[in-house]
Amino acid sequence: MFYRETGQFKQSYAADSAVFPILQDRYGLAIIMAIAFVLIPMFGSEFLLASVMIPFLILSLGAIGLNILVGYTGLLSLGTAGFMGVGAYATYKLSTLFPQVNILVWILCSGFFSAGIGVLFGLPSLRIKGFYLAVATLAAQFFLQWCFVRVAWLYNYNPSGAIEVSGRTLFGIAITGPMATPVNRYYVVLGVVVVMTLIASNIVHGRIGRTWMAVRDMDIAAQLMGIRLLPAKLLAFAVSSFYCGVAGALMVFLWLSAAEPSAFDIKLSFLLLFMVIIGGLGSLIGSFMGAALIHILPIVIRALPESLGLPVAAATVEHLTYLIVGGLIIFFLIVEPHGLARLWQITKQKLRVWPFPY
Amino acid sequence: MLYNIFIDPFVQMVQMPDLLVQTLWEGLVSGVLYALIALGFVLIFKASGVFNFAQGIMVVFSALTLVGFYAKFSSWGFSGHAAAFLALLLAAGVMLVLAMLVERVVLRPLVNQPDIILFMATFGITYVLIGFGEIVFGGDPKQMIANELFLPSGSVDIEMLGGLVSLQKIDIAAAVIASLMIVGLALFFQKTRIGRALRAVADSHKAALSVGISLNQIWVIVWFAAGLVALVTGIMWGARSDVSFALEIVALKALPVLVLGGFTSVPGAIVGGLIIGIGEKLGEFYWGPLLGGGIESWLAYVIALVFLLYRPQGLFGDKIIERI
Amino acid sequence: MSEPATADTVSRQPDPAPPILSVNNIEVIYDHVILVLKGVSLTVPKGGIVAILGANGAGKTTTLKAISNLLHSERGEVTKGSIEFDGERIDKLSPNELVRRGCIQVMEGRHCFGHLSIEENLLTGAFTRRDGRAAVRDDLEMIYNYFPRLKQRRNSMAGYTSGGEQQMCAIGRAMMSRPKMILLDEPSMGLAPQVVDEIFEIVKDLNTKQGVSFLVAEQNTNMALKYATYGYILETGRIVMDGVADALRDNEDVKEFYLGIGGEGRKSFRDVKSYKRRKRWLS
Amino acid sequence: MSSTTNAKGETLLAVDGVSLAFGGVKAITDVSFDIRKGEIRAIIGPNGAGKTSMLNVINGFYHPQQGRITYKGQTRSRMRPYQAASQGIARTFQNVALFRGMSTLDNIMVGRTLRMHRGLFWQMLRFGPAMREEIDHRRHVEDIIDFLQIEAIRKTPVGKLPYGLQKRVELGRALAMEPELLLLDEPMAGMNMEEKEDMCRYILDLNRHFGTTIALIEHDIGVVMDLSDRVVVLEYGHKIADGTPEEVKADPKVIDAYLGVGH
Amino acid sequence: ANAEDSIYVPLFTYRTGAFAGSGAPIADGMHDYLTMLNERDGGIGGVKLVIEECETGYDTKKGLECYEAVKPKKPVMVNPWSTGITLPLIQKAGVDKIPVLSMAYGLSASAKGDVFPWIFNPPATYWDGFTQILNYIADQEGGGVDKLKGKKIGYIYLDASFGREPLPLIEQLSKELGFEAKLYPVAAADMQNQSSQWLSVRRDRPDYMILFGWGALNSTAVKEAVKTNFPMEKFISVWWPGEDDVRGAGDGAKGFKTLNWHAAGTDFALIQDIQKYVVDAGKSQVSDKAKVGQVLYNRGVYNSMLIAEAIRTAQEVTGNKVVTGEDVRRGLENLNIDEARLKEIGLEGFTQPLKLSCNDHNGHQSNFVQSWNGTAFEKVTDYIAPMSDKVIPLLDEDAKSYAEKNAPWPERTEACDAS
Ligand SMILES: Nc1ncnc2c1ncn2[C@@H]1O[C@H](COP(=O)(O)OP(=O)(O)OP(=O)(O)O)[C@@H](O)[C@H]1O
Ligand SMILES: Nc1ncnc2c1ncn2[C@@H]1O[C@H](COP(=O)(O)OP(=O)(O)OP(=O)(O)O)[C@@H](O)[C@H]1O
Ligand SMILES: CC(C)C[C@H](N)C(=O)O
Ligand SMILES: [Mg+2]
Ligand SMILES: [Mg+2]
Repeated sequence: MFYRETGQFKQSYAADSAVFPILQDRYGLAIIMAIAFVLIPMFGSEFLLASVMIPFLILSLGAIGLNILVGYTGLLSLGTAGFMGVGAYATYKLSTLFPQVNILVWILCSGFFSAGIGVLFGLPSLRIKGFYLAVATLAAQFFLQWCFVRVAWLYNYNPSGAIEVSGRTLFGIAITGPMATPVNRYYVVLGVVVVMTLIASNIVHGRIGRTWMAVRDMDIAAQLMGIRLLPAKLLAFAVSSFYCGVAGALMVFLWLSAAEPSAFDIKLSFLLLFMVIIGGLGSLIGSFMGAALIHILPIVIRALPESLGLPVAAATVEHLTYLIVGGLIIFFLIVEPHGLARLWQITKQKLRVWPFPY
Repeated sequence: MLYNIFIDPFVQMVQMPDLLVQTLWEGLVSGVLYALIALGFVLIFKASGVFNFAQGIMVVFSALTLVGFYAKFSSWGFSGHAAAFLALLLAAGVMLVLAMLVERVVLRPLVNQPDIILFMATFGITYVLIGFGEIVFGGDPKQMIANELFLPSGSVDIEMLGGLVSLQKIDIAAAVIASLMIVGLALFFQKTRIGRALRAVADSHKAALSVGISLNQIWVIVWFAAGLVALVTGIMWGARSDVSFALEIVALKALPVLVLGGFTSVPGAIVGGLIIGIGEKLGEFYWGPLLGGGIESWLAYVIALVFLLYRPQGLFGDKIIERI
Repeated sequence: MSEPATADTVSRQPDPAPPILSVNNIEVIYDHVILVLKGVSLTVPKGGIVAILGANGAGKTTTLKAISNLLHSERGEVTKGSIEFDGERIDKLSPNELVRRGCIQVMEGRHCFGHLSIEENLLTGAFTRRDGRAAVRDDLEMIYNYFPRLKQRRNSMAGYTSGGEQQMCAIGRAMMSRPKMILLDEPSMGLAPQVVDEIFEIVKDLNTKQGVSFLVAEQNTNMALKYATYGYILETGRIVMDGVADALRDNEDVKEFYLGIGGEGRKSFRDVKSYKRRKRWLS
Repeated sequence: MSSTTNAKGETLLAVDGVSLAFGGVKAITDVSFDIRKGEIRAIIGPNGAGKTSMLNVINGFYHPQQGRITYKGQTRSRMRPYQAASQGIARTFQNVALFRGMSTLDNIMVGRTLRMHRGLFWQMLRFGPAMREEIDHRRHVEDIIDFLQIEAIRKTPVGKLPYGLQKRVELGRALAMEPELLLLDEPMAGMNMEEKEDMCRYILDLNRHFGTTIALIEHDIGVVMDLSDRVVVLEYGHKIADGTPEEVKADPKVIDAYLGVGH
Repeated sequence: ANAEDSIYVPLFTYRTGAFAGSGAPIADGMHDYLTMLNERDGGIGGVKLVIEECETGYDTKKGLECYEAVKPKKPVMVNPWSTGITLPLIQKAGVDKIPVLSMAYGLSASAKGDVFPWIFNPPATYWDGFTQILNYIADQEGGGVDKLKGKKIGYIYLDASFGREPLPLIEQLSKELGFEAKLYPVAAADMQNQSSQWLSVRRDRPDYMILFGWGALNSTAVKEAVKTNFPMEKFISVWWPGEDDVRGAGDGAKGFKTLNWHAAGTDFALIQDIQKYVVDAGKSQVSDKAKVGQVLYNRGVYNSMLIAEAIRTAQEVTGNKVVTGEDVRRGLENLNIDEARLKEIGLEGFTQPLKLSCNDHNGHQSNFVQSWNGTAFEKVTDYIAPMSDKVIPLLDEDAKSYAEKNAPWPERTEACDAS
């Protein structure tokens, strides 16, 4: 009833190919932005900012990166955490070698390093497909993680083998290290994520995005349309890894503030992949939804018994969390296999025809 | 440097042949154990095109069930071989129930969905099994009831090549049991009507449905078979270390094996397992120290990758059909 | 499998014969939102050949899938109406049970098992059968007789065979289940004219010799009406016209829009005028 | 311009002694024929005769073991599909090969890929040059959508379209490439009379108004006879006849192998 | 329940995941002791303790989440129970004013109170532990560190920050003392699959093996050692294996040794009290009553004793009853558990006295070696001192380099209580 596009006519192709052609969607987006930029920092607790929102945004960024590869280009990858690690270690090295340059610059630059590594490990994708490719990218995952452990130069020969984040500022405001308040860190992360999401959205809605999707949907036909597979796939690897790299750098520098190689273990790769799938392959909004489901939901469930005043042991809560999250994943898949984003779309479609059933 | 890479390892092999034999044997044993895990994956992949993320946790879960039943029996004063085998039977029963539940609750509503969606669903299953398993069995490691199941312990020490090669009896048993299982399963799926139906289902759910193949029945069968394989895997791995949730990660070891052998091939699992097992032990043992050790963690994948570049569908996998 | 002898006589007079299949006023919705069939009813008499005609997207395939219960796997569902086969409600049965009872569908677009050889493909059709290997062998031979081309390619992987070969394989595979009724979705698509003839001859053959009933969704109206006894015309999810095949063939509208024969006989495709738009019966 | 004069045009593509085998299966054996600029050339033959394979050879998806192909004066025995595309060969497929996850509009826009040049940087910004380019090409695509009368399904994901419309979108996608040579593999399979008529009209219009050369595989003999200037007939990978529709139709070998007596 | 009259003590535990086998007994020990104080004494100094577990699964990210979750409730200290979680907390502690007690784990250099005012890792660092094992080996070889010369010593370890912690020390000492070190890293994913490492052990034939493992790594290492026929008397671990880790290897494991600084068993008044007030009252989560008194359970008890004593000392030093994190930091720096105090607590003979100070946040305590006899660990040596002359300078250096690498590392501003 309220969600109708009636009466909104597109006068130009530009307006018609806007990412959010429907007015109500644009309002929705504006409201979300207002909440993210104003409400949450104003009223959110430190816990909400530091343990819910920052990780959520960073994971979403990683998921967007992976989605470009898996969802848009159809290349299954399990090396995501490795590529994230490249970003993190690159930032660490760069920022310790050139401490005078602003950390944010290095965080963004680190993406280029992981993009390079991503391209390298993307080379086999021309020949190897599907789950086979997924397992081939595991080679990247394990090799990179091994490097993070073995190549002491990468972590400046710290005895703990971990990388530590020192305090750095942006315009005189601490954004990393112990002095950076969650609000500051949140704004930096939010800013980076919003800008990069916008860019990703631009890319996937343009020629390059179409090229990727064509390769995904039917690579043979794409070839016969004049698309060269290898460059297209490698570009996807590069862009995807760039995003993952930045996400990895953010993860260490603005979330964990110290990281061992195991922060980039295979579990993270799987989790990101699952975020992408449950959120919706080939959907940027889906990446956020997936990250929310897999990162925020368990936190909420964990917090439930306490806020209800139920005396449940921590371990039991954890067990139940697993049980419930697992159940919910299956439930959502059955309701809508194409992910939360699609579920949302269908809901909107129903809204559009409401109150009639179809 | 070059000497260290190209010559020294071989000199070592010749100088200490007993160690070479031992290394090969260890590789063989791990290969067989990897193959066992891979087999679980292959069964399900073959029949539903599903890459079963839950295989690892199924290994843990089945082993815990077995040990759990036995513990219950012995707390009632009933222990020994008979109790152990009864527990084994019950654990198998639990795997059957699990197979039926998975089919009913997860697979049936998701029929004809893309592979990756089903893959995701198995991740849901993993979480459920972790949560459920930890509630029921608790997180602490348990001892595998190897003796009660007539699994041998101790070792056979063979003097040869101027040294001592020691073969663990449990490893020998693992190799024998795994080979038997693999041969049995290969025959079952190759020689029976079900086998063909299985491959048909893997090819296309839709078409299989249309010719009247009962997906439900097929799925219960393969998930049950995979559950049994998981149980055996759990017993074997559990006897080598402990039965705990840490065992779940060994499932990762099966991935390169799968790629190498091909996702759909039972013999592929064993050949792939052996290549990976032996390759990774040799690599780690002779070349690992050059790189600071621990190269095992990625060597298997690199070996698999190299093979894949030659055969994108794995050594024995079904050919990937590219036509328009 | 039963009563092959009498089928021939019955098939010529559809009305009095007891229906083997009756579809009553079904509605189908995809994805919970897209309404595709808006109340479709049809009957197939025992031993009959019935054709469903209609433009692209009219809902022919959907109708057939609703009957064979394959809709479920595409997130479609029958929300209204009922379907009876052989006197029993079948809307809740699994496709596999339906095949067991003798109703099988040949899907549009072939759907052969690409990684199985042609022969294995055919054998999967016999999955529900319990009458022993020998009988299956015999039927296999029968199919090779019908489609000699398949015999030549029996050991090729179906994924590598040509479109036409796959179509034959799909039809042969369905026949392997020894059905009482076959739902054929666009059997002639992509087949050489000669083979189209053959296939319809085979349909007729099975129909007369073995009493198999057919429900055929077909674009090749000419062919369909030649072999069918009765026809339904479907437009955007509704039956807009039905009748005995011969009557339909004589209908002016059908002639013009489905057979391409205007008032003055067959026209060349070169002369088709671009302004001609079909009139819609309903909607 | 009438099509008969077209048929006298120079040779656009010549296939010379091409043989192609897959393992033991000989799909094409020593086939030669040519396609002249501006003509509609039909390829017919029984199922499995090697027609589709022939198209695959022409646009570089299969590499023949023997023989040469001359296109626009350049002779080659091997090329990559994207090269064929960039030289102006477009095609549709027997089994619809659309990009199922994308909308009709996007599918057709993919056909413009080769003509769009703004790089990653501008794509990232989207505003400015990339947007302008996008809109230019969108305009072109809208013309095609108009021409094929598929305005209503512009934003629908193609996977959900009925078969006939999918075929039409596929044609649109090929047209977006503004090809010189258009290969159509059974464009009318699974269509009813009216839809076939529409399709014929599109093909003829293309041929007449844009001078596009067309190679057409089709099993509907009526269509083939009415539309094509010349017909080549394959059987079991061999060429058994080549000539005008009338000649071919009367050829006893063709009747025997393909048409059957009824036609 | 975060009222004005209670002290909030969160416990980071892991009863799930791959390391639950080691994590659960420790969690029980910690929890039960504190519960007992509540039950028996009504808390500490009359103030009730609010004890809350947060499940980390030994996962750094979850650990940080726990930290953020407990932070608003004003915890008086946190116990991460993972070196991986400790590392990021080292940076946050000073800002959030929450002391971190990483008992015998974490960053060895954090023993330096002047650089790390908020981090405490008593009673010994990993570096101390490593040198104690070396000292023990030297004793076995006849005494004197010069006996280590020419020896081949294998080091098998969890390839994470924990196991890697001693590597710089090993590098240094092997040069200085002239022994040859062989490294056998075990990746977490390969914990249960160590055959390659032990094959190499067979080849290298080290004279001694040193183990720094955790969770299933320990049990698998012991089993593999038995299989490899490595002489068990020469296989010595840092203090983390428990009985359950060894039992599975059967009789072959007899003679396996670990370091320890406290006794096992239940023959202590305090542990009796725990049994009475908590375990028998059904307020404990132990799966099996027999686990009370095992090595890792008692390790948890020891950890909680430090917590309790720190709070008590803080109450004494500051005069506040309801103490804050800042107070407890001072409490820890003034911690002085002497024999008399141990007796009062009910842990006479359980362990050695411990005294911390402003500069020394560790104590660098001596440890003894215990040997597995098939059913239990037996103490087989006296307390062995670490090579402080080697360790302390290295620690200083490392602490300095940490501060440099993390510049600007805050100067210590917290005043020292003269004592
Ligand atoms: N899985 C689906 N989800 C949503 N809509 C669908 C789905 N399948 C079909 N439809 C829609 O249902 C309508 C009827 O399709 P159907 O395939 O039944 O037509 P048809 O008569 O068989 O056409 P054709 O002759 O092209 O095969 C079409 O408009 C189509 O877009
Ligand atoms: N990639 C391939 N691998 C193996 N055999 C192939 C391959 N492609 C085609 N063939 C075989 O080559 C022969 C010719 O196939 P093609 O698809 O060209 O036939 P067609 O003339 O297009 O037939 P239809 O009219 O049925 O589409 C067939 O027998 C087919 O099985
Ligand atoms: C905290 C310890 C009990 C576990 C492990 N030794 C570590 O330092 O991480
Ligand atoms: Mg249809
Ligand atoms: Mg063809």
